[in-house]
Amino acid sequence: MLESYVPILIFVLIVLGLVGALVTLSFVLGPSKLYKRKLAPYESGIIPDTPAFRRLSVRFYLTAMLFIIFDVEAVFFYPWAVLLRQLKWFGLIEMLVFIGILVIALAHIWRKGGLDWE
Amino acid sequence: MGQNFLTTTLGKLVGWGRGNSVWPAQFGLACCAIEMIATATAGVDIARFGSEAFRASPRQSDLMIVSGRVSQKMAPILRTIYDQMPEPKWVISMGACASTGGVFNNYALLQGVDKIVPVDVYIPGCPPRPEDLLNALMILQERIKAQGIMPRQ
Amino acid sequence: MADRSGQSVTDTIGQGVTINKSGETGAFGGEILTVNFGPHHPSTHGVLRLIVDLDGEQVRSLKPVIGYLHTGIEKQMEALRWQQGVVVTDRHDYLSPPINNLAYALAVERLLGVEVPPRAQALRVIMSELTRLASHLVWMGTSGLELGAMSMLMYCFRERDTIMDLNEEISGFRMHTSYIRPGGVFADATPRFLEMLDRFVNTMPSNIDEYEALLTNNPIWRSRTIGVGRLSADDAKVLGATGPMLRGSGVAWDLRKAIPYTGYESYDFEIATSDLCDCYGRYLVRIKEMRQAVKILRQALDRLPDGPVNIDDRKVLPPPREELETSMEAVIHHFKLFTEGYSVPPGDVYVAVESGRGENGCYIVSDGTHKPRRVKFRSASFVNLQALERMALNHMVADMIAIIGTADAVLGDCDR
Amino acid sequence: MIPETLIVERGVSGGDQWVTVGPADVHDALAALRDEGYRLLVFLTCVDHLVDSSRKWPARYEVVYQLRNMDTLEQLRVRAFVDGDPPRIDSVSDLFPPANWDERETYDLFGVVFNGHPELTRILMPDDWVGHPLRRDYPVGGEVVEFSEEHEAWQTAPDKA
Repeated sequence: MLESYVPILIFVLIVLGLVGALVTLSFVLGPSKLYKRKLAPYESGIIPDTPAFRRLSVRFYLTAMLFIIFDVEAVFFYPWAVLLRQLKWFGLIEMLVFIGILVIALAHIWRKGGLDWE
Repeated sequence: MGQNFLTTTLGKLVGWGRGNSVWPAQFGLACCAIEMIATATAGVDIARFGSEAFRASPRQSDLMIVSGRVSQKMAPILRTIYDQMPEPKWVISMGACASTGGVFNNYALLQGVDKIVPVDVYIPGCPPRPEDLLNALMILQERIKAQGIMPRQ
Repeated sequence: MADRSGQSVTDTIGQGVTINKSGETGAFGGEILTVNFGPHHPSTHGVLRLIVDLDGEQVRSLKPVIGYLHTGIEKQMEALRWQQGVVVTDRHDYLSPPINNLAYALAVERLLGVEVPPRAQALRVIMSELTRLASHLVWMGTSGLELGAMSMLMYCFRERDTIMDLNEEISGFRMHTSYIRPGGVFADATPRFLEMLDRFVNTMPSNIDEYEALLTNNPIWRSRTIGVGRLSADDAKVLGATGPMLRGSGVAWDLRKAIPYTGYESYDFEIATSDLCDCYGRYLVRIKEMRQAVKILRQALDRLPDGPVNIDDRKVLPPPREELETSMEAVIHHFKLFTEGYSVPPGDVYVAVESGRGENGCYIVSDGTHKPRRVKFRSASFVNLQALERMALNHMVADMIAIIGTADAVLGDCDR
Repeated sequence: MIPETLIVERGVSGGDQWVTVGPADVHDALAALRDEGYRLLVFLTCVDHLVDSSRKWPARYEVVYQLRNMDTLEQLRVRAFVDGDPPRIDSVSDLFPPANWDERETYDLFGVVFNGHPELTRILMPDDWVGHPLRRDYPVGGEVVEFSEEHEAWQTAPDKA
């Protein structure tokens, strides 16, 4: 049963090997002199004196959350799309119900004004 | 470090890798910057030498082309940018103004950028032709390949 | 979307525009973040530094800091003789060198009271229009690149290289031609130059159509520039903006028509204006200006008068080489010119010329010695940059990039 | 035009009309000119007449305002002769917004103090720069160039006379 997974195993090994080699080689061969001026934050050549972290307004957080919700929803389409033939009508109806729920949520957010920027 | 297998062939490999992918930091100051942009366009293509990616931030670049005249107000900023570039890094001083203050021998200009940063290749001309910049890049690539893993003298 | 129009100027002349200071709470609860849009930045068209107070994404206040390319050109010219100063005038507005030479040459000629022959005037018009085209091409290439139109750089710099070849053919130098000198021009146009110029003028309109095809109806370009950086007509006048910044707000003011110089009154061309008052309007103005420049080049090429290209005043210009073997006066003139130089009668004069950015002028004060007492370059970018804050108010940070691009400030010209 | 009382001298030079005005009433003269139609201040600068034998100069520093009437295309140059260790003159940045930076540059390079300017700081030179470079007694600087006898005379400082 496990044989069908061997190609994936080889693929993962090659990836890990390559990435590992690149990282360690560049770490070993690359000279690295760390000193204060090099580690100072880069702000177009000026060493900044104003603090970089400021409280941001809540809109950014709201937009981020909306994105995550609808992005995760999109992830569920992939397995469904692959198996559409086998699932026949049942899969279609199930997915329509799933989309319907999210469309209601989207309409609610739209009406409450969560999408426009001001 | 003696000249054993590690430093020669590996040095050649590392030198070949570094030499052919020198990423310049976008340090356009004055007229030479326009010729530097002209070098990056299709007419005289710098992409053939692997240096097409003009990085905006010094963190991702290993070559600083000082193209233009460095005023006294800009000198500390140029030094900061040079400091913030990771090793191994090289400097090409493009044009007479960057190399020696050029036409302007007065109070306002730094008479030569090698007063504040170690320079590898100087390019004469005001502004030098795009082909001169490519020539300087080729000279620099030879030097990088010869340098291999050794720290820069 | 945020109100895209900058604050009108007439009600707040003189007062600072800063609304919020760093650290205060912004309009939507977040704090104001002071960001350094510093000298080393890919999209500031040179070493311009902007201290920007940001409320989230919106610009609350913007303070340009210049001087990072100050080259002391005006002090340098006080230490150089009259004919040596030409070399330095090339380098302060490095996108339109012949136009700077023209301002200096016209000022010195007006002080000397000489007039250059008509062929030299036509060659001066040809070189000015060529460099205006090159300057707009560099602007369009880099501004397109900043707003995402990467291919604009390749298209525009292809034509710019043709112009550089033309420059090299006539003056031996690609960018800083030092071609226009007090008393005439460097050398006569060679037949090969005229033929190359003819080919260039025939192909250029189709190239401009290519640029328009790429940008003018490009939805991304339009959404990034329409309504961005609004500068109303009376704001532009009050702020003293000149060039495409002024003509983009509908004011038909072009120095070549208003105060003609070097024979511009004998060419017919329209003033390129657009009353959209925003970045898109200024883009259209520059495209029209390029078409008018090609029209002028065509007329100048067809009606190029023949005759000498320099005034024959031996006090100002050296005699031709072959005369040095025969006539003693030529040797004396040659010796005096290249040891002490000529002196200009005392007085002061201001000559304004229309460069790609606006009004570039040269104010010269002469005290009768062989070195100028004071040379002041009126720089268009220096004044246009002051309008940046008015245009960028309440805009998004990304729009500020388009606004810096549309000001087309060349920092060498601004800092001198 | 400007009320006659303010005008000290009048003339034509290099094709432009010019008018000399006392340093105290520059602001009123320019206000009168602006209302009359000279809306564009083309530029504002200073000329240092140290050891200048070409003419009898009333004072060392000459602040020059070039004005232009956009409708009638007339240009007028207003001069004001100022003296004093930091020469002082009234600021016109409230009449002409472009004068803001011009005055900062003139202060930066010549040391002319403009009273009433919102933010008179250096604009071109580094903030900690000492001295005002465009004054005639400020050496051109730069490095000594060997074998160029010109270099001693490179300074535009007055001769040792």
